[in-house]
Amino acid sequence: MSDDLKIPLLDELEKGPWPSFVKDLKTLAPKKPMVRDLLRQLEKSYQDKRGYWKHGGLVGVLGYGGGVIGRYSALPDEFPGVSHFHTIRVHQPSGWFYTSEALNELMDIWDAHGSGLLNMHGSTGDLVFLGTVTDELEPTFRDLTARDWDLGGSGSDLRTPSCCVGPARCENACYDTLELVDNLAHRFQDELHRPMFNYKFKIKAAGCPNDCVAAIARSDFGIIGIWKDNIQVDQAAVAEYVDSGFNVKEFVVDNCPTGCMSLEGKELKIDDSNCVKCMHCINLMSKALSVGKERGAALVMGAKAPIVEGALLGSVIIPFMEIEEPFEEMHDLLERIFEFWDEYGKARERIGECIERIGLASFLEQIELEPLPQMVTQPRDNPYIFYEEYYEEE
Amino acid sequence: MSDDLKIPLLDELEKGPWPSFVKDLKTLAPKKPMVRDLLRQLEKSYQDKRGYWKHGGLVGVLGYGGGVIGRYSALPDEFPGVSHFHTIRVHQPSGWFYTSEALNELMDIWDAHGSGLLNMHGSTGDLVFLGTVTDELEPTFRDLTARDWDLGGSGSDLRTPSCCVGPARCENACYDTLELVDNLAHRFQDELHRPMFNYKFKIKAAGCPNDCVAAIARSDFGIIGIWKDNIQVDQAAVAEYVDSGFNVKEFVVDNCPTGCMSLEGKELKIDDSNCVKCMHCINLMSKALSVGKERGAALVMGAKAPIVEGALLGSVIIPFMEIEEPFEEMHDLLERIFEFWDEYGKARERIGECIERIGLASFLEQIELEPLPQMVTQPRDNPYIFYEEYYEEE
Amino acid sequence: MATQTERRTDIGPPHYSQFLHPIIKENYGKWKYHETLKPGVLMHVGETGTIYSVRAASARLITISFVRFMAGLADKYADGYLRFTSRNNIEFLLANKDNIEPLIKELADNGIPVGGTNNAISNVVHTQGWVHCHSSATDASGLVKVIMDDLFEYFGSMKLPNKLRIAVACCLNMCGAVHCSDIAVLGVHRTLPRIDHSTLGNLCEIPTTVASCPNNAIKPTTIEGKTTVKVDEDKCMYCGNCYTVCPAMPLADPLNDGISIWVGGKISNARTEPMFTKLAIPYIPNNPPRWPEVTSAIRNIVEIYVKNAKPYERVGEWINRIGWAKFFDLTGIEFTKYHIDDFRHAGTTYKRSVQNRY
Amino acid sequence: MATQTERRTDIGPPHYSQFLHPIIKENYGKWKYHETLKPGVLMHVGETGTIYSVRAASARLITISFVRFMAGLADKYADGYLRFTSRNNIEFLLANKDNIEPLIKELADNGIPVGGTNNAISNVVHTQGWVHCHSSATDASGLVKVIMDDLFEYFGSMKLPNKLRIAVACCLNMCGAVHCSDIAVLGVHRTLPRIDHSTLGNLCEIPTTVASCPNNAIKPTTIEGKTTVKVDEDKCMYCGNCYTVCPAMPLADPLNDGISIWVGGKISNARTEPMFTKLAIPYIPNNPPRWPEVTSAIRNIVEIYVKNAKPYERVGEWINRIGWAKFFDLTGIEFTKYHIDDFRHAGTTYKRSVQNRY
Ligand code: SRM
Ligand code: SRM
Ligand code: SRM
Ligand code: SRM
Ligand code: SF4
Ligand code: SF4
Ligand code: SF4
Ligand code: SF4
Ligand code: SF4
Ligand code: SF4
Ligand code: SF4
Ligand code: SF4
Repeated sequence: MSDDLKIPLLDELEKGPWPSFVKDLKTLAPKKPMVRDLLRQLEKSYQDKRGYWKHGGLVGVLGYGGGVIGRYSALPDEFPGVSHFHTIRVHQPSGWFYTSEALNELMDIWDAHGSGLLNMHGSTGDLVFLGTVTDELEPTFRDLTARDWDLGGSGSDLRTPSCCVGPARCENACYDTLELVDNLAHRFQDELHRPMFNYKFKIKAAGCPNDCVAAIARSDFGIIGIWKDNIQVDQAAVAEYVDSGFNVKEFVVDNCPTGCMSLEGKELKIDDSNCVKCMHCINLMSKALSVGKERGAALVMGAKAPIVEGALLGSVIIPFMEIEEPFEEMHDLLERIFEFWDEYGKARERIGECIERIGLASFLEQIELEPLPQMVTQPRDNPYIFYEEYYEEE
Repeated sequence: MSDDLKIPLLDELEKGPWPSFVKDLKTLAPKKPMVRDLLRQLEKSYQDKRGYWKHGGLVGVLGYGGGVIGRYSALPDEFPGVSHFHTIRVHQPSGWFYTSEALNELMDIWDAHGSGLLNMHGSTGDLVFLGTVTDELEPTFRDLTARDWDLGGSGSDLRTPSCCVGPARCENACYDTLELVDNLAHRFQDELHRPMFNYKFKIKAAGCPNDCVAAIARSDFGIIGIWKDNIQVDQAAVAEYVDSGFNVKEFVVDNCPTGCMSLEGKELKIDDSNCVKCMHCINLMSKALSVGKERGAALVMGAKAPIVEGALLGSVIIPFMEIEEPFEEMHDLLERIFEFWDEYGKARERIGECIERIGLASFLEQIELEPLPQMVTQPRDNPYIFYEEYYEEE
Repeated sequence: MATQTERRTDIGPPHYSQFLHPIIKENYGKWKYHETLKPGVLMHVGETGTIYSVRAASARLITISFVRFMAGLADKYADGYLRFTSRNNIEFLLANKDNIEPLIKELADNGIPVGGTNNAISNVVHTQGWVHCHSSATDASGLVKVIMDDLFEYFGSMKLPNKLRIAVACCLNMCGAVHCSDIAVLGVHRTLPRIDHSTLGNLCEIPTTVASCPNNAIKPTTIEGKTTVKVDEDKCMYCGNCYTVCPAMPLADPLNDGISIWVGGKISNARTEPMFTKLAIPYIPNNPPRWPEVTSAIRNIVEIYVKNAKPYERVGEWINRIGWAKFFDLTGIEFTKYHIDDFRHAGTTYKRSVQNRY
Repeated sequence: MATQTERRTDIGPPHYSQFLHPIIKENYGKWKYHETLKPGVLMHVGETGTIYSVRAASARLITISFVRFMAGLADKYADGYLRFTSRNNIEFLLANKDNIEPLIKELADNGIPVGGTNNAISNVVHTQGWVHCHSSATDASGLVKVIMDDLFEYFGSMKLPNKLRIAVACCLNMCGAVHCSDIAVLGVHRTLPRIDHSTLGNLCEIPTTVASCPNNAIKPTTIEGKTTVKVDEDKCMYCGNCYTVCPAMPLADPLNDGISIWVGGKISNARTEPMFTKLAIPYIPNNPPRWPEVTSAIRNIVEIYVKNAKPYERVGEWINRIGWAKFFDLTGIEFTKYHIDDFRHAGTTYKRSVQNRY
């Protein structure tokens, strides 16, 4: 069987020191005709410099509108193994933590029902099972749920939220990213599985402004940890950094964006009223500096890739919010946002585009938030003001 | 006569230390009914909190389309002195230089034909004669031209170009602002007097990046002096600044936007390859530092006030150009620009708006200039590229 | 009488060279450096001579008497040479240093201050206002007078962190340099154009009128058989551009016209790049003749700037350093929904990072 | 067999806590600091214990065999605990420091490198490409492989000025984090959608299709009696959004599809605010299997960055400091009209000051 797997171009990708997906896939090819034909079709793509997939179709599991991406080969006769090659998005656990036991169980399920190929993980965060046929969708789902796994999002629904490792393994975490994301995923199950939004809605939670999960760039609703009070400084540890020969002045102080730090001898002074919580100093001096004690998160909304109106970064809608169980304030806020979107959004318009179209100030009004200078880089510079209050003749 | 000039509100503007236009105008009121009625109508405006001028009408001198702004009182019966109150824009000399003799002559002309009120100068730069009647336009023009004065621009024409004091009294001038502007005014007389553009077109010439004539903010075509080589440093003079107690480090070095300077003892080092010619250091140390020797100008286009598409600052279309008599390169460039505008512009669309609509790259192509990275703050960040070259099947 | 054939046209302005002081002619393009001898007095040293400039204020809206008086002073102290600056001050060009003080004294005796150099508030760039323009939402000359009366101390001294440029414009056309000033005063209309349906069809071209609106608020319509236009209330932001092209759409409204205050613009490339002015106070009612709410609002901003800025920081540079939140905090100005941009590029002003002060 | 009533739905993901190593559970939210012991090895010190993370690379497109092998290693060295990172690396969570080297060795023996921490190039965020997506203009997994083969030395070392994040996306949908990466590789179509007029009317909703175009290039039309659409050649910039909503408008074109390279984006708020990635190279033809022009273009940028940037400067921070002109100069990349933005907010990227280097 495998000796007729002639993929000379792909073979080139077995070379070199970086892990080779071709090598890995080839190990599975003898057992899995799907994998074999995937490699063969891919080889053809490499030859012809084009993909050979048809535009996805609507497939799924009963009662869910999301979680499965239909995929069919454009050349089913040539590559029957991939005539159906659907994707199942499995909702990963917060922080992408697993035990070997859990992984082995998952692999057993996927071995039984699919190609045995997968992405760990997809860009949104899901555990992506790549390649199965329509008939196997429901059985796979059954086995997954039996083991406490559920599907993630796809289509115009709440997408699988994801978060950074946060308090599980990071001293910078300003709130519990893992618990929040787990909570939101469970609180909004309906929105996750049954597309009823105008378009996709992504949530990402980062524990601090380092934003290790790209919340400000890749989520419609981003929660980014932050603190309000002063950076905690252990001056003895600062002195150790200085003594160790680490150039605190050049590397730390001089790189502070607001210039609010100074090194006096071996003592580090911070004018916290001017600190913009950029994290740089804390990053470089993990042992001496840590985030403040009054912790919470900034909420940013509207990030997305370019299609349609151009890429957007998230923009601040709440500069600081306490993030505490049972996260009711967050639930309420999200509900107000979904309501707003339902009323004002257009089909296939991301919420960031909708906010830009409606205007941030109107959006804030609709979801009942106060305008604050922290939400803008600068006040308007054009005089086109929609005055709403005026005097009337008595 | 003047005892019936009851203007209690305006009288309040005689108080205070700043020169009072009311005081000044009152001296003329007894002689000039136009001034008297102007004050009376203005008093009414102050009472009622609104202006009393009609929308301007089309008046002018023979063969000219610009230079005069028609103005009529909305209350001609109440204020007959200002029933006509047109403005004549007189083209100022480069740099607003005068002799007392020239001024007195001008005042005599204005005394003979108008209200005797004027602005020195209008925001665009003209000597603005405020207030005369239609019948006096031609006689005023005759007397002006007899004394070598001509009208400035108004309407959709080339507006009166203006320039900073430049080489006439400033050590920073990188080219001859006065001569250039005088030359352009004469070269483009037709464009100046006979509106045939889509909209107004303003030229302003500043001798260096201090831009004392606001070229980057208030001209469709701005010429801003700049140099290419190194700042000229007189180290002995630097040392004198240091010795004088002037804090060169704090005030000069630390304010350099690129951090390309350093003070070593009393010696000032400049990494000119990183200097962005901001002028700050030269401004503060006039005796020690001066602009380089390879001088010319950067050309910026498109500045304007907000109406219609929002305010614009000028943007660089040529980072560096030598500005030498007979200024032919500049003439050619302006002609290409006028041609472009004629073809691509819309009525009442400023050229800056037109460039934004067409795209800077297309504009450059049309007027035959090379795209350069100095023309942008950054390359595009969106992937919506209009690829023009592609391969065709052989 | 001049006949048609004698009529001179297209002669352009007189060549400036005939108006230049001989010292200036000689040192044209050969200046070495300058010094500010005292507020309002500059000394420019050239290769072969020195010229002293004495900068005197002017109301800009002036009379032939005023100009003749100034010309007289020029004759007396400056060999007859003077110039005007880009901010409407008058500069006497003196060869003789000893003439400086007598000139200043005679100016002072006639109520004309000298100053505006270096770290001062110079003259206010401004516009026509109720004095000559049909568009105005406020007066300009009066505002300048009361503002400079109030800030007078800063014209004749040089105690600010840097130059502070004030501009006034009486409507959104912004004939003053309002969009790039340290502090700007802008007259604003705040209610819909009052359409004169009876004359509009005759006076105005409908397509031009419709096209004039930056926000597409104007639509053609027919009222009582007459072709006219209507304005969409929700889309109009009172800019007045329709009125500029169509006299039948005036915006003046004594009750609601007034003033907005803007801050933090600059033109020079010194240190930072040129910047637009940003909204500080959306609306203050017109209160002539002395607009006390306006002058005190400006003084408040100036004083807080003086107190908090570092040497050589312009207003906008200072605000950028401390952050806008702090600016609103220090000045006590309220931040409102009006401050959040909602025009074309509004999104580019949204805060797209979590770098903030608390 | 499960009956309908037993069917479980809406259970959401399993709670993460069951997958946490006991040391992590105890120190949850109580970490004090971390150190990077060597490339790929982190030590996090908590109040009551220390956990060691060993970060191993992964192709992301993997098989059940690979995962099982990794699970086996976790059992052997990490009490069965592991996690995946936001950039698709695998982190083994070790209680026992002594297990670090044996684990690294066994990984190495199986061709799996350890690294990606601190000032390294970590794994490449990427997408499906020809492996699974209908939209792709290039492959993703192959590109990642050849790029990381080429830059391998920077994964296992920490000799860069700062982190350097690379992303690959196979079309303008940018499922990878292409819009905010230090270096990004983006698959591009460059020719018009090839409309299948015979099926379009059946397959696609015309209004949705028309509305999908960011540049209003699509208009409804009728061809040979069939309702379909036409595309305005001058307005189409090959984004592919029409194809996303309408299968009858494919863009794939083997001759002209290819790759663009982007630089200078970042996500973190460290020092500077997050930034978008900017265009460096508009087009490189697809040249599978090893895309040599792409790898050498990236290596060129990386090497020049390494040589010129100051410690802790990200790519975009470095370019902002030296200026874009210098970037093009140093890298020898040609600046073309394509680099000048012409979309919505293009004007905001025009250089509106004369501050420039020469
Ligand atoms: C699988 C995945 C790429 C991957 O290899 O990881 C993916 C794959 C697809 N994405 Fe995506 N997107 C994936 C993460 C993203 C991300 C990144 C993220 O979520 O952080 C983005 C950019 C961020 C954003 O949301 O803007 C992204 C932006 C898009 C877009 C553009 C949306 C926009 O508003 O600009 C589309 C087009 C669309 O929605 O119709 C799209 C559409 C698609 C489709 C469904 C193709 C289509 O045109 O319908 C792709 C299916 C490929 C397939 O057959 O497997 N995908 N997509 C990612 C989801 C896996 C997961 O669930 O974990
Ligand atoms: C007289 C002057 C104000 C002054 O007090 O100095 C002035 C007065 C008028 N300007 Fe202006 N503009 C004057 C300099 C400016 C400037 C400043 C400059 O040139 O540096 C600007 C802003 C810069 C610019 O060009 O964008 C300016 C931007 C406008 C605009 C808005 C144009 C735009 O594209 O945004 C209009 C409206 C229009 O053109 O229809 C306008 C229109 C007007 C009109 C003609 C009113 C109108 O709606 O038709 C005003 C006539 C008033 C009158 O009756 O006297 N004026 N106008 C200035 C000309 C004097 C001179 O020739 O020296
Ligand atoms: C006379 C005048 C030019 C003219 O042709 O009329 C002029 C003359 C000088 N300017 Fe200016 N500037 C003049 C308007 C301007 C303007 C335009 C404006 O205000 O509308 C600007 C741009 C303002 C802005 O950025 O908003 C301007 C920005 C500067 C700067 C930059 C200041 C800064 O740090 O941002 C300098 C440098 C300095 O002062 O050290 C400067 C420096 C100078 C020097 C020192 C140049 C020299 O070496 O002679 C001159 C005396 C300065 C002084 O007043 O302190 N000049 N200068 C203008 C006087 C206006 C007035 O009456 O007050
Ligand atoms: C494990 C992971 C989070 C997770 O939940 O998976 C993580 C973990 C840490 N990040 Fe991160 N970051 C992780 C993705 C990111 C991302 C997201 C991305 O790359 O897509 C970013 C934003 C990147 C950007 O700005 O474009 C990110 C920007 C940072 C930064 C800011 C660096 C900077 O100066 O701009 C730091 C600070 C530092 O490294 O000193 C940081 C620091 C850290 C620390 C030191 C935090 C800590 O104290 O534990 C962790 C080890 C860092 C390391 O790898 O050197 N982490 N980190 C992610 C590892 C990805 C990988 O496999 O390489
Ligand atoms: S975002 Fe902050 S809290 Fe989360 S892993 Fe990164 S550094 Fe830690
Ligand atoms: S967190 Fe950033 S802004 Fe704050 S002190 Fe540290 S380096 Fe400066
Ligand atoms: S712009 Fe430059 S050259 Fe002109 S007056 Fe100002 S400082 Fe002098
Ligand atoms: S001109 Fe500006 S950028 Fe150049 S050295 Fe002087 S302060 Fe620095
Ligand atoms: S700003 Fe407006 S009101 Fe004032 S002069 Fe200009 S056009 Fe007239
Ligand atoms: S005032 Fe401005 S916004 Fe209102 S209708 Fe007229 S042009 Fe349009
Ligand atoms: S980037 Fe484009 S081609 Fe690649 S997976 Fe996403 S939608 Fe498909
Ligand atoms: S490829 Fe993009 S720009 Fe071209 S027609 Fe389709 S949607 Fe419009």
